[in-house]
This record gives sequence, structure tokens and C-alpha cells, in this order.
Amino acid sequence: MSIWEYANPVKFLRASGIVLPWIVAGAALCTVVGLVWGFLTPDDYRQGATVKIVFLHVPAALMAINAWMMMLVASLVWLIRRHHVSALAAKAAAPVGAVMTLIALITGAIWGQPMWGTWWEWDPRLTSFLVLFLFYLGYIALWEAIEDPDSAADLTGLLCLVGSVFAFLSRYAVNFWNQGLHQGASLSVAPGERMSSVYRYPLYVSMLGFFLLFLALVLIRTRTEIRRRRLAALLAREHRA
Amino acid sequence: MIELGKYATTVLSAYGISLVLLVAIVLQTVRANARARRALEEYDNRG
Amino acid sequence: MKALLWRDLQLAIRAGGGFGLSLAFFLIVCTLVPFGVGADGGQLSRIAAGILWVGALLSCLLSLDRIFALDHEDGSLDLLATAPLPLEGMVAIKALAHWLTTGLPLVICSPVLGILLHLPGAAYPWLVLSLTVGTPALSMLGAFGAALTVGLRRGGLLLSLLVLPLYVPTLIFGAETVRRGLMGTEVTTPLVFLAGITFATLALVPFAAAAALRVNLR
Amino acid sequence: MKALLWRDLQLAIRAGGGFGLSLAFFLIVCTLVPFGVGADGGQLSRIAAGILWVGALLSCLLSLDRIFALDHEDGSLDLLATAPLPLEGMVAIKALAHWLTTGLPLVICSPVLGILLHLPGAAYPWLVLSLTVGTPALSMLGAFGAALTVGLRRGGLLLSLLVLPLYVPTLIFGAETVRRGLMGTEVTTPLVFLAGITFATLALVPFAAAAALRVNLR
Amino acid sequence: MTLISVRDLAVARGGLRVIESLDFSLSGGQALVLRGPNGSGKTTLLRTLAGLQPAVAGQIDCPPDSIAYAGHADGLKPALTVSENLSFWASVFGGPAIGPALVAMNLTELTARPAHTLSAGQKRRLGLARLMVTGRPLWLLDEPTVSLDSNSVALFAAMLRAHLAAGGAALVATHIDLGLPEAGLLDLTPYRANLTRRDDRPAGFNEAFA
Amino acid sequence: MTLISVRDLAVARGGLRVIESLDFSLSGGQALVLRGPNGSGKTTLLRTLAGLQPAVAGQIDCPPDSIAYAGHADGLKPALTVSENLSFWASVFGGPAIGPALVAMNLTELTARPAHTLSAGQKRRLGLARLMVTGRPLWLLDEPTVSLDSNSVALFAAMLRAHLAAGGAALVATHIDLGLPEAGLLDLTPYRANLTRRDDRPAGFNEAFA
Ligand code: HEM
Ligand SMILES: Nc1ncnc2c1ncn2[C@@H]1O[C@H](COP(=O)(O)OP(=O)(O)OP(=O)(O)O)[C@@H](O)[C@H]1O
Ligand SMILES: Nc1ncnc2c1ncn2[C@@H]1O[C@H](COP(=O)(O)OP(=O)(O)OP(=O)(O)O)[C@@H](O)[C@H]1O
Ligand SMILES: [Mg+2]
Ligand SMILES: [Mg+2]
Repeated sequence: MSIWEYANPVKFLRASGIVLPWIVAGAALCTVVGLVWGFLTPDDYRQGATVKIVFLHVPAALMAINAWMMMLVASLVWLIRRHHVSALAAKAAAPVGAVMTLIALITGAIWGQPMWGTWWEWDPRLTSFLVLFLFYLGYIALWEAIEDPDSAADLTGLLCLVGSVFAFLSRYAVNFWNQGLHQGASLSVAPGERMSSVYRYPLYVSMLGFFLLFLALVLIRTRTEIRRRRLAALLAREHRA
Repeated sequence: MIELGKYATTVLSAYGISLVLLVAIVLQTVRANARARRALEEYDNRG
Repeated sequence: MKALLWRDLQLAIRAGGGFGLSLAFFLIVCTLVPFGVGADGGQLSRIAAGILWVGALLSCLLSLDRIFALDHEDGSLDLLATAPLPLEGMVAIKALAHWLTTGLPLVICSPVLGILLHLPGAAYPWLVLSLTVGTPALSMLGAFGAALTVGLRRGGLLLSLLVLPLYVPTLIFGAETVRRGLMGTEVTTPLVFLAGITFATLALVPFAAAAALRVNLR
Repeated sequence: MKALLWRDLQLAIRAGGGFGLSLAFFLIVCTLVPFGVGADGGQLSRIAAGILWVGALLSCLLSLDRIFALDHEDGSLDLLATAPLPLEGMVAIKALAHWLTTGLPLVICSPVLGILLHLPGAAYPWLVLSLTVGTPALSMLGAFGAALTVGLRRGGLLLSLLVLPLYVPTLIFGAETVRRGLMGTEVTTPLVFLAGITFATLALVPFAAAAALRVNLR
Repeated sequence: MTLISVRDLAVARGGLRVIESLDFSLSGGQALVLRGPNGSGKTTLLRTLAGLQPAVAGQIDCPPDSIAYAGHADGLKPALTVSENLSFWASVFGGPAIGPALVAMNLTELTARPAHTLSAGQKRRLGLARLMVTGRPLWLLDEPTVSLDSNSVALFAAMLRAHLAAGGAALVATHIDLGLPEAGLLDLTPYRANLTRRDDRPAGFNEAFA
Repeated sequence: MTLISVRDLAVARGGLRVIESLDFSLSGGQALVLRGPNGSGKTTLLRTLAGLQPAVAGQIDCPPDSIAYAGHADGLKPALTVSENLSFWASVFGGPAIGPALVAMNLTELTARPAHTLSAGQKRRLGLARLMVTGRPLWLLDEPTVSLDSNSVALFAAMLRAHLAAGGAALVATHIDLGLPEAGLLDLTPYRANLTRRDDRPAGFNEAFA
């Protein structure tokens, strides 16, 4: 059976209905455990209690990027293979991704106040996140603005495509423009070198939680969108008949 | 109770705002889903 | 193709929308900024390059909805789409016409505004060069945004929201070129990046814009 | 009257043009400026107040053509002119709707953007206060400009050109209020002038705008 | 009761007179069909009567707030639904409820449709339904039947007839036959402004040269 | 020579089929008048044939670059004069000179007038004159006679006849009588899509639910 079978809304609704409870349960469990565990970790000798923010900040930041990636893939699938579910999934992911970006930005800002002595610094990391947030806003606004759903899917797909390229370019441009204060990616560095396991394990759990949460939200929202489309199609047909 | 020291407001506000945002998106998602499901069911029952 | 370019230029001049106005907007933005930030010369001269680039970008933005919206409203776009010229070519021509009526005048007049903002002397050649290289990308990206929003009534603000994030790399490299030129440090890197972005945009974006137009016409 | 206000708000929200967009534009302008002028915190904080005011002004400006142009194109304006409500009242209502969908959200969100631009803490109350007092004048003057240009196809750029000079006094006193509040010097004078301009504008400009509309309808 | 009376009217467009020395009057219950080739000044005349542009000469007498004008454009908001559009105009004009108007122009099935999803003729029907909710006695209509199919033209004629029966009046510029034999006919051709004579009867700037 | 042939065509608007199982073909010298009540899908059909929107099902065969479409809007630039507007379209389509077209639609006196100073009917005449300068054999016309007076309708009929005589063809959606007795008639009513059955013959999204 090909994976494209799930591009059929009925099959998708059925299959997602089966896995959804598990994902929701996992998401709730991991998020709660990760965040509570993170909240209970001991203070860092340098950053004090503020390390606890990392358990929100990093997973949110990662999911913010991953959500955009997922939207890009889904848009491509729609543009090439014209499966409605993937277009709707891209639409469903955008608000979740935007919220994740917002959380990363806000927790970062709050963290920056004690660490760097400023709420906001035009550091490349932060700046490129701000730009990413703008892309999310534009994408959502375009979906909202276009009435015809298929046209909206096409146009937002194109925007996502071009936008991804330019978001990527912005990332490098911003790096070039200002060398920042933000720490590099520590997770890619050998474990223990920068982050002790006291923080690492709860961070992993929290990241898994955010991932599952994102998945659950996107699935539910996609189901919502499918039902809305179905109802709108039925009503339109009824009106016209 | 755990000791947050001088960073109490920082940490608590970070957690607070993030949780509010997460709960908001979750609630919005669930509500919209319930509404869409109900509307479709109503339509189906109507015929 | 030539006819289309010629008509667009003619319309820009006749309808009172063309050369003069975006230039005037540029001028006004550049004069408003000193009112806002205070007229301290030293400070102005430090931010001048950036303000000039941001001003150029905004005045480019304001005339974007002219690219396709009018042609859509009066039905010309439908007719052009059935005409024997590829939609990609049409998009490119229209972006070119937009650049000729908006970008080019800005480039030519930017030194004058540099004087108003106390831009230091060493920066002038770099300002003109970076604007020359960068503004075509602004017009082309703008045409893409205009193609996305053409079906929407009065998509002006939405258009800005879509297009401005796309302008970020161009703006950064453009302003950076001027700033480096001013400080006398190495200038080639940002300039090369700027040129690269412009060429890539000119080569690829017409296809995306034409696809968006096709969707909006149906 | 109430029906008109309600319809305008409804349209602003439905057409995807409303609250969100001008805010997003404001956000983007305030993000772009640092890309242009460089990220030096000290310098940014010095120009922040001015940039915020200029940004608010520009995002107000961009939505002005919504006020009358759409109604003119679809013929509603002709019909409204024959309706039993004075044209002056209609202008005032439409300016109010514009302020509610543009100015008010800007006022509410300006502190957040202040953070991005490193606006010093002492300036926040003055920023919000000056914007609250000043933005209604921006909407009303904008309605006048929109009334002047309503007959013209795509008068957007011309509109900016006409309106921006009218905005200068508001901008000067508004930015000055914030700057003085920041330095702790006496703030009442610019604030009083700002309020004076706003009240005079609200009292007198509707008549001028209605007269301009009448001319453009015939 | 006379709803409008026009004496020695001259109207101008683009700085040139198009119609001169026009006299007519219309009372409740009467309809008048305005005819004339393209460019003869029908639209200009109707806009002048509606008060949207000033007359060059002559006099227009009509009670205040008695005119409903319907031009080439329908005044519809694409984003609003059919009933929202109609209710808006009803409340602006303080007119009657929208129900009968929807029925009269056969729009009941379309009430919940956003106006931008209507076909050309459906839009026009909505534009005409607006007339009923203005509650105004005198209708000035500029080519009301454009894009309408024959059924809808009949609906419109019926609506017009009901309006006349209720004491209203209408002045209708049209090129086609409305199926309204009782209506009078006003051909504009004889009133066409004579622009060959140079120095008299100016419309605007020229008067300085008279 | 067959200029267009359509087999089992279905077209959709707003995600719903409006016309189904339409078959017809048109060869040089033929004209076909498209009829149907408001909202029956005439505009949608013509736009689909012109290639502006995709067909939902069925096949459209026509030689490339043979279609000239004229919709509800005329594609005129208000700031350009009549002759500039026409020359532009002539050079875009690489068609013949504009002189005969101006004569055919009686526009010679208006050549130097900017399009925004034309009356509704004059604009329409200019829009129709554009067809002649496209040099395309197949004309798809959507209510071409809107706002035209009877003289202009006759001019248009003459132009159409000349086009047919020169081997062209035309498909004309209209609600009025064109005075073209030789034209065939295609009533869309029998092809109206049957939307009562729920799950078959979708137009877009629904297929996934079939
Ligand atoms: C608005 C502001 C901020 C944004 C948008 C932001 C963005 C990010 C992103 C995208 C990551 C993921 C890095 C990765 O794993 O590849 C990250 C990680 C991290 N950020 Fe931030 N950040 C912000 C502010 C801050 C501040 C103020 C601090 C603390 C002083 C901070 C500390 C960290 C730490 C410790 C990590 C995890 C370590 C790592 O993976 O590199 N961030 N941030
Ligand atoms: N904006 C304008 N500026 C100058 N002249 C104009 C303008 N609009 C119309 N005219 C001219 O004024 C005359 C009267 O135009 P009007 O629109 O009143 O004609 P009409 O009788 O309504 O014609 P139609 O049947 O085509 O609608 C026409 O000759 C027209 O060319
Ligand atoms: N944008 C749209 N979205 C959804 N439905 C639409 C849209 N435009 C038109 N429709 C509907 O599609 C159907 C066909 O419309 P179309 O414009 O093709 O009709 P038409 O035959 O040209 O009618 P008319 O004679 O009034 O011009 C109509 O029922 C109309 O309500
Ligand atoms: Mg007319
Ligand atoms: Mg039609």
C-alpha cells in the first residue's frame, strides 16, 4: 500500500483517528514530564535558575523551524501531486509553528534580560527568528485573504516555496550582518561537553513532548480543515442545486 | 518549594507566558475541531 | 513584448503615477526621518545609508500594486494571458517597466538625498552602485508579491506583508555594502552576494510569479 | 451612521485587511530599520522614538486608500452621497473606522516594538500617550487625502505625497514628546500642541474632505 | 403629486454641454423611458438629477431625499453576503425590511452567498433589489437590465410596476424594451447640445470667453 | 475547417460543476449563440474555452493561438486614447492594422479621445473593435452588446458577419437578439450540472470523498 493512500481524506480521517489518542497521550505525558522535570533541575552555577528556561526555549525553537520545513514539504506535495490533505496540513501547521516561534522569541527575550542585560539584541539567531515569524504571519494572512480554497492552497504553496529560499538567505545575510551573543548549537556538540546530563535528559523529554504536541495539533487541525472543506463543499452544492 | 532565587520572576514569567500560549493554541485547536465536527454531523443528520 | 513595455511606461507617465511620484515619496520619507529622530548631524550621517536603503525599499513597495492590479481590474490581464506571449515574459517585462519607473529614478536621485541626510562623501559611489545592483531584485520580488495578491481587492497591505520579508537579504547586503564602503573595509563580499541574489531572483522568480498569475486568473 | 461604521469594520476584518495587517506592517518596518542602520544598541535606542513614530505614520498611510477608493470603484460612494446622511458625517465615520482598525492597534502594540528598538524605559508612557493623542489626526488627514485622490485610478502614491506633508507637524510634536519624556525635560508643550492639532483636525477637516468628495463625484 | 420637474435644463460632461433645453416632469405613478444613442448624455442627465453633479443651466425641482439612483455600478461589497449588502443599504436609507426585495428579485436562494461569488446577472438583480429598500419614491435607473436574462427582466418590470402602483415614479435609461407599455418615452436626440455655434451657452471655462 | 470541438466537457466555478457533458463543434463561417438564464455558466464556459481556467472533465480541441476572448470587462486603459488602446492590442496579438476596426465600430471620430472620457456604450464599441485587430479566427464573446444602442448592435452584427464570411467563427453568450438569423443556438439549460446526487462527478476536493 502506498503512502499516498493517506492523501485520501477519508482514509486520512480514519487513520489519524486511530493514532491520535496515542499521540495526544504521549504529547501530554512528555510535555508535562519534561517541563516539570526541567523546572525541578538544580540551578546552573553561571546562569542560576534561568537555565530552567531552556526546556521551553530550545524545543520551541526547534519546532518552529521544523514546522516550516514540514509546511515546505507539504506544499511541495500539493503543488506536485495535488493531494488536498497535504495542502490542508500545511495550512494547519502554520499557526502552530507561529506560536512555537513566538514562544522561542518570548522566552529568549525574557532570558536575555538577566543574561545579556537586554530584552532584545539584534543577534543573528534571534533576528532570523523574527524574520521567520514574519514569514509565518505573511503565510497565514495569505491563507486568510483568499476565498477559493484551491487557489489559496496554490498561492500559499508558492509563497512557502519562495519564502523558504529567502528565509534561508536571510539567515545567512543576518549572520553576515551582525555577529551575535547567542550560544551555538550545543546539542550537536559531544554530549556533556557543554551541557551536563542533569539538563540533557529533561531537555530530550521536553523536546519529544513538543514534537508530539506539534504532531497532535497538526493532525487535529488538519482534520478540522478537512471537515470544514467537506461541509463547505456540501453546502455550496446544496445551495446551487 | 523550590528556590528560584533572584531569577524567580524571570523563570516564572517565561513559564507562565509559554504555557498561556500553548494552552491557547491547544484550546483553539480543540474548539475549532469540535465545532467543525458538530457542524458536519448536524448536516449529515439533516440529510 | 516591446509594445507591452512601452505601454506600461506610457501609463506610468500619463497616469501621474510614474517617475515623479515614487521619487517624491522617497524624498518625503528621507525628510521625515530627521523630523522623527532629531536633526543631529553626526547621528544622521551614521544612519544615513540605512535610511536611504529603507526609504528606497518602501517607495518601491508603494508602487507594487500598480504592476498587475489595474490590468486585472479592467480585464487586460485576461486578454494578455490569451495573447501569444508567455506569461513568464510578461511578468519579466512588467517588472522591468516597474524598475524603469521606480528603481532607476531612485538610483539616479539617491546622491541628492544623501546630501540631505549628511551621508559622508566616501559612501556615495557605493550607495549608487549598491542601489543599481539591488533594486532590480526589489522590483522582481515585488512582481511576485503582486501576482500573489492580484485577485484580492485592495491587497496593498497584505502585499507589503508578503514582500517585505523577502526584501530582507537584499536590504542587508545593500546597506552593508554602503556601510563598508564608508568605513573603507572590504566591500566585495556583500556586493557579490547582492549581485548573486539579484541574478538568481531575475532568473527564477518570473516562473513563480507566472504560476501565481495563472492561479489567480482562473 | 452606526450601520456604516459597522460595515466598514466588518469589511476591514473580512477582507483580511483589518487589524492585523497594518500592525504587521509596523512590525516589519521596525525590523527593517536595524537591518539598514546597523544593530548597535546605543544608536538604535537614540533613534527608536523617531523610527516608531515614522513607522506608525507609514503603516497608517498604507491603508488610507481603503477609506474611499473601494467605495468609489463599486459605486457605493455615489449611493452614499444620495443617502440621507450628511457627507461630513460619513467622512468622520469612515475616518473613525480607519482609526479603529489601524491607529488603535498600533498604539496598543507600540511598546512591544519599543523593546525591539531598545527604546529606553522612561519613554514608554510618553510613546503610548503621544500615539494615542496623535494617530486620530493621522486618520482624519488621511481621509482628506483619500477624498482628494478618490477619482484617480491607483492614486496610492499621489495620496502619500499629498498626505505626508500634512503629517509633518503631528510627527514633529509626537516624536518631540517622546524625546523630551525620555530626557526628563518639560513635556507639556509638545503634547499640548499635538492635542491641539488633533482636535482642530477632527473639528475642521471633515468639511474639507466632504467638499473634496463632492467635487470628485461629479 | 409631482415628484420631479425639470425646466430648461442643460447638463455638461467633460466641460462640454451634452444636453440642452430639456423640460419634463414626472408625477407619482408615472414611468419615463429615456432613450438616445450611445454618448447622447443619458448617464450624465441621470447623475445630474440625482444631485451628483451640478446642472449647467435650468432648474430641477424635486422634494429633498426622494431620489434613489442606480448607475452602471451596483454598489455591492464583494466580501459581504447578499443579505448583508441589502441590510446595509436598508439601514443607511432607513427603508423597509429586506424580505420583500429579496423575493421580488428572486434572490432568496442566494441570501447567504458572498456577493463576489455571484454571476453578472445575479449581481445586477441584487443591485436592483436595493432600490426597494431605499423607500425612495423616485427611481433614476441607468440601464438597469444589463446582463439580465428575460425572466429577470420580467421580474424587474413587475417590481417597477408595483413601485408605480404604490405611487412611485421612475426614469429609466435603457436600450432595450422593458415590456412596460404604459411608460412614456423621452428621446434625448432632439435635446442634444448644439456645439457648432461657438460663443453662446458655455459650460464652464468657456464662459470667460463669451 | 473545425476551429473548436468540445467533447463531454464539464466546467466548474467555486468548486462546483456548473455545466456537464457538453458537446459541440464549430468550424469556420459558423456562429453559435449561447443562451441560458443568469448563473447558468455562460461566462464560466467561455473562460474555460479561452484557457483561463482548467476544465474539470472532457476535452477541448482547438488549434493553438486561435482564440480571441472578450469578457465583461473591456481591457481598456483609461489614460490611453482610443487609437493607442487599439494599437496596443494589435501589436500584442500581431494582428492587422487598426483602421478597418475603427471604421467598423464607428470610432473614427473618437480616435484621439482618452478612453476614460467615453460613455459606457462607446467603451464597449472600442472593446469590440479590439477583436478585429487580434487577427484570431475564433471569437468568444460574453454579452458583447451590453450598453450598445440599436445602431451599434447592427454595426456589431455586420462586423461579426464579415468575420464569419472571412472564415472565422464565433461563440456568443447573450440575452438579447443579435439580428443574426444564420447563427446556431446552444441553450445551456439541458447541460446544467446535476448537483443533487451527492458523491459522484466531483469538481475538485470532493473527489477525495467519493
Ligand atoms: C528572542 C530571543 C531568542 C531566540 C529567537 C533564540 C533562538 C534560539 C534557537 C533557534 C535555539 C536552538 C538552537 C539549536 O539547538 O540549534 C536556541 C537555543 C538556545 N538558546 Fe536561544 N534564542 C533567544 C534568546 C536566548 C537567550 C537570551 C539566551 C540566554 C542567554 C538563549 C540561550 C539559549 C540556549 C542555552 C540554547 C540551547 C543551547 C543550544 O542548543 O544552543 N537564547 N535559541
Ligand atoms: N469623463 C468624461 N470626460 C469627458 N467627456 C465625457 C466623460 N464621460 C463621458 N463623456 C462624454 O459625454 C457624453 C455623454 O456621456 P454619457 O455617459 O452621459 O452618455 P450615455 O448616454 O450614458 O451613453 P451610453 O448609452 O453609452 O451609456 C459622451 O459623448 C461621452 O463621450
Ligand atoms: N467566484 C465564484 N465563486 C463561486 N461561485 C461563483 C463564482 N462566480 C460565479 N459563481 C457561480 O457560478 C455559476 C455560474 O456563473 P457564471 O458567471 O458562469 O454565469 P453566467 O451564465 O455567466 O451568468 P450571467 O448571465 O448572470 O452572466 C453561478 O451560479 C454563480 O453564482
Ligand atoms: Mg451611460
Ligand atoms: Mg456572465
